[in-house]
Amino acid sequence: MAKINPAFGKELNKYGAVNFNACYNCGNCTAVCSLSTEDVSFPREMVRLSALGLEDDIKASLKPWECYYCGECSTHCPQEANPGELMMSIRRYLTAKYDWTGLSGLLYKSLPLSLAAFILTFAGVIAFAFSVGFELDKMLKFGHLFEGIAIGTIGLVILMPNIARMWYFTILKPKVKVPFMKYVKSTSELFVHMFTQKRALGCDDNQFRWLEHFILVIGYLSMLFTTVALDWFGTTNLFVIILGYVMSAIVFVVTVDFVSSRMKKNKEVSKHSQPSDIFFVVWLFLMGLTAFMVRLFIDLDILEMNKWLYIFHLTVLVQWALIIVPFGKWTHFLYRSFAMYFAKLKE
Amino acid sequence: MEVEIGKTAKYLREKLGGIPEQAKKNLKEFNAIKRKMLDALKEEDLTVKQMSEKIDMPTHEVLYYLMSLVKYGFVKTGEVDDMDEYYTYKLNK
Amino acid sequence: MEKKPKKIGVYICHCGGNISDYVDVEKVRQSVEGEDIVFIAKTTMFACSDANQRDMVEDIKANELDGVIVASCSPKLHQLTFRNVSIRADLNKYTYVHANIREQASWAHSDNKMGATEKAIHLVKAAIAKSRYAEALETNKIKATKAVAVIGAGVAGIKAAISLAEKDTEVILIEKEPFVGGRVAQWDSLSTTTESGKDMVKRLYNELLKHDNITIMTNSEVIENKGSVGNISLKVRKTPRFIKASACHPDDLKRAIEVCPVEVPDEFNFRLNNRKAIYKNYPSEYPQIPVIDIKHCTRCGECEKVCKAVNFSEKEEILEINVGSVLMATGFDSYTPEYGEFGYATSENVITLPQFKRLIDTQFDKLVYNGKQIKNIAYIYCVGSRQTEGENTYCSRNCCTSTIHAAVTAKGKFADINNYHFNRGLRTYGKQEILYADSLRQGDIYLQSYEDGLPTVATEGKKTIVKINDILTNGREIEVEADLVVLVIGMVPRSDNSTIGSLFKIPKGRDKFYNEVHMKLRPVETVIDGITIAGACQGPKNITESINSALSAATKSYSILSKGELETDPLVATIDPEKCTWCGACEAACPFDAILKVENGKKVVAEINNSVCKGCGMCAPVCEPDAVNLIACSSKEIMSMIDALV
Amino acid sequence: MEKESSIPNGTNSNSPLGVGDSNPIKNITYDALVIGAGIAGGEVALNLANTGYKVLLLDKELSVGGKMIMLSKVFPTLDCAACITTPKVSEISRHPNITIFTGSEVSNIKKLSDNEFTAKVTKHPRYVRVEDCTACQLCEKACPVNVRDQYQFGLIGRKAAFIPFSICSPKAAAIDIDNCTLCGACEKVCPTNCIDFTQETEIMNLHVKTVVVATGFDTFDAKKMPRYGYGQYKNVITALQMERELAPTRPFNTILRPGDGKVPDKIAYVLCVGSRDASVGNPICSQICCMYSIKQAQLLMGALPMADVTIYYINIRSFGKGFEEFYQQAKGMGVNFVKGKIGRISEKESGNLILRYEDINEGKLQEAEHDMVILSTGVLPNTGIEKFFESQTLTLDPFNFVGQSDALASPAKTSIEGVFVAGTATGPMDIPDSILSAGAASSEAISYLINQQN
Repeated sequence: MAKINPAFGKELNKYGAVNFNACYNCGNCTAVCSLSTEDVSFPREMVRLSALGLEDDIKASLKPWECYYCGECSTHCPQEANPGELMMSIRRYLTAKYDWTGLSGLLYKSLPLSLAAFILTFAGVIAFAFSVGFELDKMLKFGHLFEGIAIGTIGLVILMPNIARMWYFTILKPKVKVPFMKYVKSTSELFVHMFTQKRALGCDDNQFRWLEHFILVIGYLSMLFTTVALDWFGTTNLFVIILGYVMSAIVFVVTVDFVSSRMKKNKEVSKHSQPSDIFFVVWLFLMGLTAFMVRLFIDLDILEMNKWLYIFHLTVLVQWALIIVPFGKWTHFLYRSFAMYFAKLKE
Repeated sequence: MEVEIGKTAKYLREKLGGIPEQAKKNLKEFNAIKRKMLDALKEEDLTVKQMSEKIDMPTHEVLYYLMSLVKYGFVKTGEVDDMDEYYTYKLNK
Repeated sequence: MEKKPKKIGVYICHCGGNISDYVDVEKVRQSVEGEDIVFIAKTTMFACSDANQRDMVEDIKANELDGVIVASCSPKLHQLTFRNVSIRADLNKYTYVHANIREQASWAHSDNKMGATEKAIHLVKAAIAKSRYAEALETNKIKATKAVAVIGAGVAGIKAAISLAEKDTEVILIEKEPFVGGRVAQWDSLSTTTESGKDMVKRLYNELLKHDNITIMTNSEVIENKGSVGNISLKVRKTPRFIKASACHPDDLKRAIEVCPVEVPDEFNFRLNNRKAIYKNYPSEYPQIPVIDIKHCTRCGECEKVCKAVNFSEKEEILEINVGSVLMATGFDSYTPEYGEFGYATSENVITLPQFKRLIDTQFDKLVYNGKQIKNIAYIYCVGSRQTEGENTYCSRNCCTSTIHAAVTAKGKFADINNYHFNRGLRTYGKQEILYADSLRQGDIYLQSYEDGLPTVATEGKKTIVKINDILTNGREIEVEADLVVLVIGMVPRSDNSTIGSLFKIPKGRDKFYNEVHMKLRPVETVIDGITIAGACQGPKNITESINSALSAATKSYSILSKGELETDPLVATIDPEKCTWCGACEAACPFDAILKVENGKKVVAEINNSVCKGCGMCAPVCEPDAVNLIACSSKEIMSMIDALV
Repeated sequence: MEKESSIPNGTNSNSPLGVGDSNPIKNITYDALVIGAGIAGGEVALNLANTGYKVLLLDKELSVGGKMIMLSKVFPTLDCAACITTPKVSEISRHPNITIFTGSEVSNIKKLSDNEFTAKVTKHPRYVRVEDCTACQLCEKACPVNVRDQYQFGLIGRKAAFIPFSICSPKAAAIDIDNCTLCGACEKVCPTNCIDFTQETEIMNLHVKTVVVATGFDTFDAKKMPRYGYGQYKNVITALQMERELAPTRPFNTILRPGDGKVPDKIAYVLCVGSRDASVGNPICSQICCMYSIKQAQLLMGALPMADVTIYYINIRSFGKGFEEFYQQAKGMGVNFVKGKIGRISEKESGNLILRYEDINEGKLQEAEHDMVILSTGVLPNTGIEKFFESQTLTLDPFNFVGQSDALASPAKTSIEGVFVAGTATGPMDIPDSILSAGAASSEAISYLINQQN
């Protein structure tokens, strides 16, 4: 027995859903979607659940994560109901629901709040820089320390519990019985998807986008590893230095293309971009670019004269680590992979 | 200009200064295909598929020309195969 | 008797495979070409085609044929076509004989080709036998009255009346109710226009008034019908209004309504409220004179005291009118749900769509029903239409659109309402699809079932719960707690169709609506010559469709009468006064009241009224002394046909 | 056939071999001009003619009868379309008050005053003198050319000298000049010497009192939806093509799939191709596709008793008189109805087709294999008519059909007083509705003519 909640649509609209009520349930979206299968059919089911406002069913579903938003469903929707954008909005909604702090939801729904958070973190960085008297060494040292601590803390305090909540919504609450050994055996699925996003390859005409994305993920993870584990800014190892250059260059070059397509809104995927999508790519771009320049300035030995550059980089880093990673779009990276893993468990 | 009844095509041909190239080409092509098909059917009765292999032409075009030849009385439809799927076509003698 | 042997031509039609797929037409041709009177026997792909008709004319002229036979489809379809061929070939059209080898042979025996061919041969031989005796006959010419009675003053009737009047035709517009406008007058908001139903009726009524060749009769009913096309005489009973139009000031009339102590349920508002015994349905209603509902009036005299126009001495009148044609535009009834059908009459939260439409028309700001503010509305579609159990198997055509229009209007007018549509597959055909899309975009929710899983309505305390296994959500059971349940009731034939319809002997279809002769060839004519049908009395229609059919019917009625003269078939019964003993059996058997009892000087005998007789033959077999003879179906012809058949 | 010479105020333009005379522009006068000689235009012409008005009925095609004359049988009664159209067509072509111009176009329509319209009529040469042609088909036999037959929607060939189709009217040959090689073979065999290559385009000045637009509809071009593969996969055809395959004058004399001539046994109908689909620019419902598909399914079950027929639909719109019963009858005969719009079609090597759809009842994506697919293409407006009106604007509706100035109360009236509209020119409708709409247009036109006389 299910009860309808027509008010739910308004909630979803805040996460960016557009006109999905127009759906007359022809199923064309599911039929044109190249990722849809007999066992896992979407997006119409999600459109229907959203129109009826059956929230529990949406929360229990992993289907939103199975979609890689090629946009075919929206292009061919006879009612112009934007099923693709709805899937995207549900992902934002789910991200907010998985997040125990509730901050994700607030940031997604309110642009002023997001901006306030960015300003606050910026003020914090300035305050810190002031407190150490704008000494570059101290700032660099702290920056490096911050990276390690942030990764650990956010991972343990925010992301792990959120994954646990996702598991609760999608496996435990719907009473899916999974033998323990299956959890172990299926872990490979988790990592394969996390690092390759190979599922997106199934999207039609999407090979280039997948490749771009793949390079970006590898570049980003390597940059993270290079700066955090190999202390790129502090190292003298030539190999590490070059590695850092390459990786950060990859990140900002690839993101340029992402940003420009978001700006042009020419593809179905980017027609309805939300601020959170733009923050994500722009900050990624800034991360790559500022990291590259900081290291370049170090090598040219002119960073001392251009401390503002490092402060800028640190600001971007802090905002990235404290806003975008735990509460913003970054989490897709995790939830998608876990969704694949959980889907395997459900099989 | 006086034109003789029954010979007006000549008049138009002269007026236009010839025959449209496309029409000429099309007629030549049709005549060639017609000859090929009728020759093939002289040897044996054929289905569309067999004809397609024999004269190296896509099946949909074979069907189009073959049915046109049936319409014009050169070819006639024969028996259908055991599966009730494909008809054979033969010369209409 | 016979001077020289007849020469006839026989044409056997393939009907493009309809016949030739089952009947070996060539064999039929061969087996009849040797018959003595058959001069030509041919087969043809389409006998009715222009080319073949041309051939027939040439054959007849070149070979001086005396008659032709076409063996093809039902004579209903093409007898007329080939009679006209005969005329063009300078033959008398009654020498033409039709053989039906499609419906009677190929279609009826599609499983037995041999048998179908055999039967076709017999049928053609029977036609040849008839042709042997078929005589040239003259059509009867009668003068036609250039006047049309339009029955029903809904939008279809009004529009037909205007259209006829514009064509210099006298019109008598007869309306049973005291006011004109029919159903459309009951609606404020109409789909696809900003004009209200009432304004549309007002506009049309004002147009009616411009024509002085239109007589409007309200409160009037046809009670008798005599004669036939060209000369129809009708008796109309006119119930008085009991109010003299000229004598009174409108304010006094208003007071009269105020003081009336009687209250009866207001049918105009679908019994949502009460009205007085002296009433008008709405202020601008036409004619602009109130009426006294004499059935409910207690004759207390209160109204007389305040208004001089009230006049209880007015008497019922019976008027006789003569017209050449009758245009039926009597409209439809709304389906009345069974007791308890989706909670109808058992739950106080359940109303019908017409009631709901009146409700939203009459309320402002807040939607309140039974003192309760309405938030969630459940519409249940196809109530009384597309029934799997029940008589109404047809789709009522415009209820989907009508409901969505009401839902959109309600949502636009009242804040915070939710519309839930429990449908069986939306049928917003054509441009109406846009309305459906609008309703979806504004957030209406549609839940669908099939015929075998209809929604249920249950009352739990004060709540009304509607449940459905929604096929759009993988068949899941979904429930809605509704403040108001709106039953989308379909259109059904009017309950008084059996009285007025049988007065004119209009046949009804499977759906019990009036039936046209042929949906595509003659869509507004009935088998009764001179009687046309328009609007929803023929089947569910929306306003535009009703008007189209009304104008078509007007064109037909007009073209029948425009020449002032009519030809009628000479195929009628005749009475041999020598043999007739007047037993009255024929009179009783005649469905058209064409038989009169007359005294011819010597004795009492039956006589046929030629303009009424349809030549149906009902009288012939009941006549014991065998005094009835049917022209063109003489015993000689029939017996020879039987001989050929057996 | 004498029609063509009974033009008032004019000489017979087809007079043979008057070559060299520069044709002066003729003036012709009628009471009414009816543009489009389909079933609606024909009905209007008949109604007006029967009440005594002189009508010019004009069509750009070589035959009157419009789309209906090309159909097989018609729903829901399953009468053969020819049995209904041919007698009407014959009545129209014989009527003394009706003049028919086929292969003709009208332009520059101007309203001068209340009962005065002028227009330019362009009559394209047929290269055959219709009044002399006996439709003996000898020219057709003699002609060496073969081109795709437009009246069979390209399924089969025809000659360059040809009779458009067996029940066409006027039933006379025509020369397809674009494909003609001017060999003269047709002339040599013609027993009545009716072939005349000296004919030229004729321009006439037309004066009428009223105009009825009955220009009909167009169908959606399925090539605009590449995901259905029409044009690319040979076994994907349109419903109009199937209509020809089922018609009495069918091109293959049986049902064959055009890809390789196989007798199909798993046939699919894809509904709403180009209708109810904003993504291809046509959001409205075409009103007839459900029913004609159900009809074709029933006919196919009759023609191929072993075949499976499946109809993929969004909603079945069997709303008219007898339609719902007809739909139920199809279900009873074993036609499969599957709720779900087809998303994509792909072709297998065998020529069979894989249809991808969501079975809405199950909520699951499915793929089904069929050996022939029929696209039930939607109804679109026949665009461009408004361009021919010069002095006043003929307003169109948002979907580019001819606009109705008073859609509810006077559906046949347009934005120009004295110009009326009939049939599918105003929007999708079925045959009975077209005829009723034609009845309404006739009524309005007659009233208009009478009013102007008074």
